[in-house]
Amino acid sequence: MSDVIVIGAGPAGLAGAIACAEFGLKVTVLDEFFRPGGRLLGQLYEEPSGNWWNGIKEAERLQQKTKDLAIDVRCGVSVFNLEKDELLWNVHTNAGSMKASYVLVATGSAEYPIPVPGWTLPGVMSIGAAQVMTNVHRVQVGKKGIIIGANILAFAILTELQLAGIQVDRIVLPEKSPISQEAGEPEEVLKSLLSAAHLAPSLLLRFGSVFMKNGLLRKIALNFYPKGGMKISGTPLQLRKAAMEIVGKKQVEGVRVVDITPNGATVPGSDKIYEADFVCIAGGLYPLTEITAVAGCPFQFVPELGGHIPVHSEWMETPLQGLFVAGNITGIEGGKIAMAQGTVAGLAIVKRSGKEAGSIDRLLQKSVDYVRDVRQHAPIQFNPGVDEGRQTMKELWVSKYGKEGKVIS
Amino acid sequence: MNDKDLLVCRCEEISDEEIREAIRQGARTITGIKRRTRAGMGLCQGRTCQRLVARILAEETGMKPEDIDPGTDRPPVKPVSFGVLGGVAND
Amino acid sequence: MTRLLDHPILGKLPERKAISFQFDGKNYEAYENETIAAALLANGVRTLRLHEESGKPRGIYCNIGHCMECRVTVNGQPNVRACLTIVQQGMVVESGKQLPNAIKRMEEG
Amino acid sequence: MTRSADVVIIGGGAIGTAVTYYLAKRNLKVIMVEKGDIAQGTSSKCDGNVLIHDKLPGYDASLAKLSQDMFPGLTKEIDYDMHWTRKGSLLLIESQQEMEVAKEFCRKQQEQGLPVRIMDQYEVHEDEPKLAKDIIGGLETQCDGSLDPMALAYGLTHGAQKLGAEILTYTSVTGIGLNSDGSVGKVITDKGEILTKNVVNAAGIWAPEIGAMVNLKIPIKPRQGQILVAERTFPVARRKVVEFGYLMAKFEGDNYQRSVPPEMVEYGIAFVFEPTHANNFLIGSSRRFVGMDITCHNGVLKALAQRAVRFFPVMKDINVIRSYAGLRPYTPDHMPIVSDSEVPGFYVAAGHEGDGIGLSLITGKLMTQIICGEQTEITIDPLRLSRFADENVSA
Repeated sequence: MSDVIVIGAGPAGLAGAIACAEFGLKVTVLDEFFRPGGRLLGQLYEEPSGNWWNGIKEAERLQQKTKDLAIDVRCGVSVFNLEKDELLWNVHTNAGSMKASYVLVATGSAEYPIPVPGWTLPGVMSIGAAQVMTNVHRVQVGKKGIIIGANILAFAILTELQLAGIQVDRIVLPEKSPISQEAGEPEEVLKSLLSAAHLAPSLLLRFGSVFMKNGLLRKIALNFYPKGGMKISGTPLQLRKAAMEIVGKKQVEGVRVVDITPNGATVPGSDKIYEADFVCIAGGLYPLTEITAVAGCPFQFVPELGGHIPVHSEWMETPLQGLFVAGNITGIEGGKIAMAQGTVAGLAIVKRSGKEAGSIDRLLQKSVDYVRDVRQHAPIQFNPGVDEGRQTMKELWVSKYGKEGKVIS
Repeated sequence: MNDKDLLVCRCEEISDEEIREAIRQGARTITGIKRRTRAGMGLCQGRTCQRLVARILAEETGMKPEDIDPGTDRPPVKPVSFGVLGGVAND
Repeated sequence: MTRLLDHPILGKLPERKAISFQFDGKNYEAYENETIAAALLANGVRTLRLHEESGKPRGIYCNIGHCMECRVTVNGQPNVRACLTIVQQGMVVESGKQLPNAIKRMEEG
Repeated sequence: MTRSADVVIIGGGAIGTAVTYYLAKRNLKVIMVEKGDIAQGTSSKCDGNVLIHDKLPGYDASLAKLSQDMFPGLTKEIDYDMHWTRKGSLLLIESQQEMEVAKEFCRKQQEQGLPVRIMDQYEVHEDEPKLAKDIIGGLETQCDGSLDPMALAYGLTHGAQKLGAEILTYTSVTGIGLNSDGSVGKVITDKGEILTKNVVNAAGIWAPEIGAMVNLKIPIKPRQGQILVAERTFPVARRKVVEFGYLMAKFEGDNYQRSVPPEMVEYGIAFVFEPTHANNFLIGSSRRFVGMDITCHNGVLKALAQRAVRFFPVMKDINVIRSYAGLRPYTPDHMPIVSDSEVPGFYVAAGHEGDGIGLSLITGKLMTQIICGEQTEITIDPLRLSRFADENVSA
């Protein structure tokens, strides 16, 4: 029987497993995908420093470490229930049930869809699906595609599609609605793109991202924003166009697009159909928390971290004895931060297991500080309010469970 | 439900209009909408549509996002066969 | 759709053994360690099932096992996720079919 | 905001909405108060059985048949689709010993004019081809049916509203005011008071809490049941299918033990299969006293799945996509309470254990007749709350 079961073999899960195994704990890692690495497997972008962040290499490095430490990484395993009996956590999977004193849930995130009429047609996929098909499976997702939704993830993956020689005809916004919310308002989109200025070098540098911080100037800029859009390494970003419908009989054949005003209102009679054989919907990410929910973990609504998330301390510990969380399940951030959080969770498990009395407190505190450090220098910020969100969760924890984190059940 | 409708729940093919109708009939939670329309009862158990339903509910009722209690997650969080769940898969 | 054998950053794909499998009665070529969804897409097949109730065509959506849209029948075992399942030599895959709705007909009848 | 009504009904489940609907049909001014959403309690955590096959011959079966025969017309009457189907039900017989008891059970029900018959091994497999081969027979009840339990409550609410009933959801009852003579004077809620002479306590497992407001002891205990939800799939069986063995264990008490693994007895597992209009099916049932806990316990889910595969091996490859747990309002003698009480104007309609959906309509009708002082369609002596008064019943 293992001491620790890690659910999710992404950056957070693998880092957590490695931290535990380095202190001699017996660890099993479970993941549904057929290869470990999680969202790392699709990541490939150029950092401000000019070198490339290659997620696949990163995943291979972590995987090698798990081999060196004899960590049992099992892929193709789906966890369907997590329940505690008197002492041990019971993890129920499609490959049988297993028990352990400690469980680290690192199931990451899922993508927000933005429904568009016709979006159930084959050929319509989330932008993450196109990323995985391109970088992991090395299969072209189509000849000519259109991306609906302009956000950081969309730009990062756009570059990856272009690198793979896949033509992305244009990026347009979704139609403004209670579902798409800010994603359908050109001004809001432009404001959110400011934190990705370095990622879309050609376009926004010409606008001068500092210059655009002022709301009024943004409005003026949008009024003069060319209908044909500004090119991002060849693909026009059309902030004044919205996708009304995805057309096609048996699969995607095109997208009906209309002009929109700076605040997202559609201009009647301005619709055109642009040909495409695939469509990517980029709605952003939200934490995938279902396993901690069935385990009975208390939740808290923190909008900056992605909504309802499991309550946890800076040591990545939840109020349930032996249950830990790390990575995008605690709030949407980049892969490096997920790894740093995984290490904190691993060291916190080592501390709770009483394995390494001496140096563990110092190492644990260092790893917590490291998370903050990585966050400061993160090239991508998925949500501008993430620091505030982390602070809210920390204060909630201290107020409810005290600094050390007394555990309730 | 014609093709021009906007499908919010892909698994059960439930449109945003059917969701608004459920709210007009008194649903105030994601579970209340699910029970009236089946949105969220499919194989993905709301992983795709639940947060979209929450946004429609907030807009229709003026409720603040933090006041909308999310749907309830229940095992199995991923589909599992009767054979595996019952431990009779292999014989 | 073609396979991306070379990539400016990710480099050349390592040599992989070709294998064959069946989808809805036709033979297709795949490579070792490819998922059913990827192999079918490489052969230009996007539709993996028909919606059980409406019969409308469906294909992959999330491609990482969350949305359940890509479910197919593999060697008689129904509702296997094509985006997570690796193709094996001689695998028999069938697309998901529209189902007759006995209860509803009973109500209409 | 003070309101007034001829009758206030507390509870918006299948029972509460049925009582509200039938009272509204008598164009009485009725107000239904529900602390959450319609059908938020047990009525959304059950299956939709409307059965007589599990009722002891005699009063039980007659009450159930009266209620069952009200369903066919209801859909048209309230113009709301509740997915009612009446294809009969099948009790599965596993052993010769069970067959003997089933034959006797069937004879008594036939004497009472109920459309039941014994099926031999050939007939039962022809009726349901996917059944496990070793099933030796069945007891068919041609008049049994089922529907969507939530749609029943929504439909009855819709019907009642059309007849002028006022529905107050998300409104909690905090007290009941009595007049100086001890009779009901008003219902106090967190959204204001409602003056009324008549209150119907249809609060299900919360009925004891409401009863305590007029210091009445209502011996209802929550008895948990868990249900598995299958995915949309090919038809496994065309109608309600239940194991007979469980009923025997229930009626025969200790001198009959099914030959089943211990957890089946510990969790009170009884195979219940119900196809739904959504082209999937529900698998029940379990019985445990765990207080108000409605979380799903993996051990129970496993036992339910095991029992299902035992009767329909083809389910081995079908997926479970959901489970849920509900709390049946259980009374010591397995009979519901449909009755007045020592407190004038305070009525009780609760305690239906597993039959709340099936007995909802007759409960609505009987409660209307009681309140209107009319002769009830069937004697309600076995349903009186006072039956618990003499023994010192611990709730």
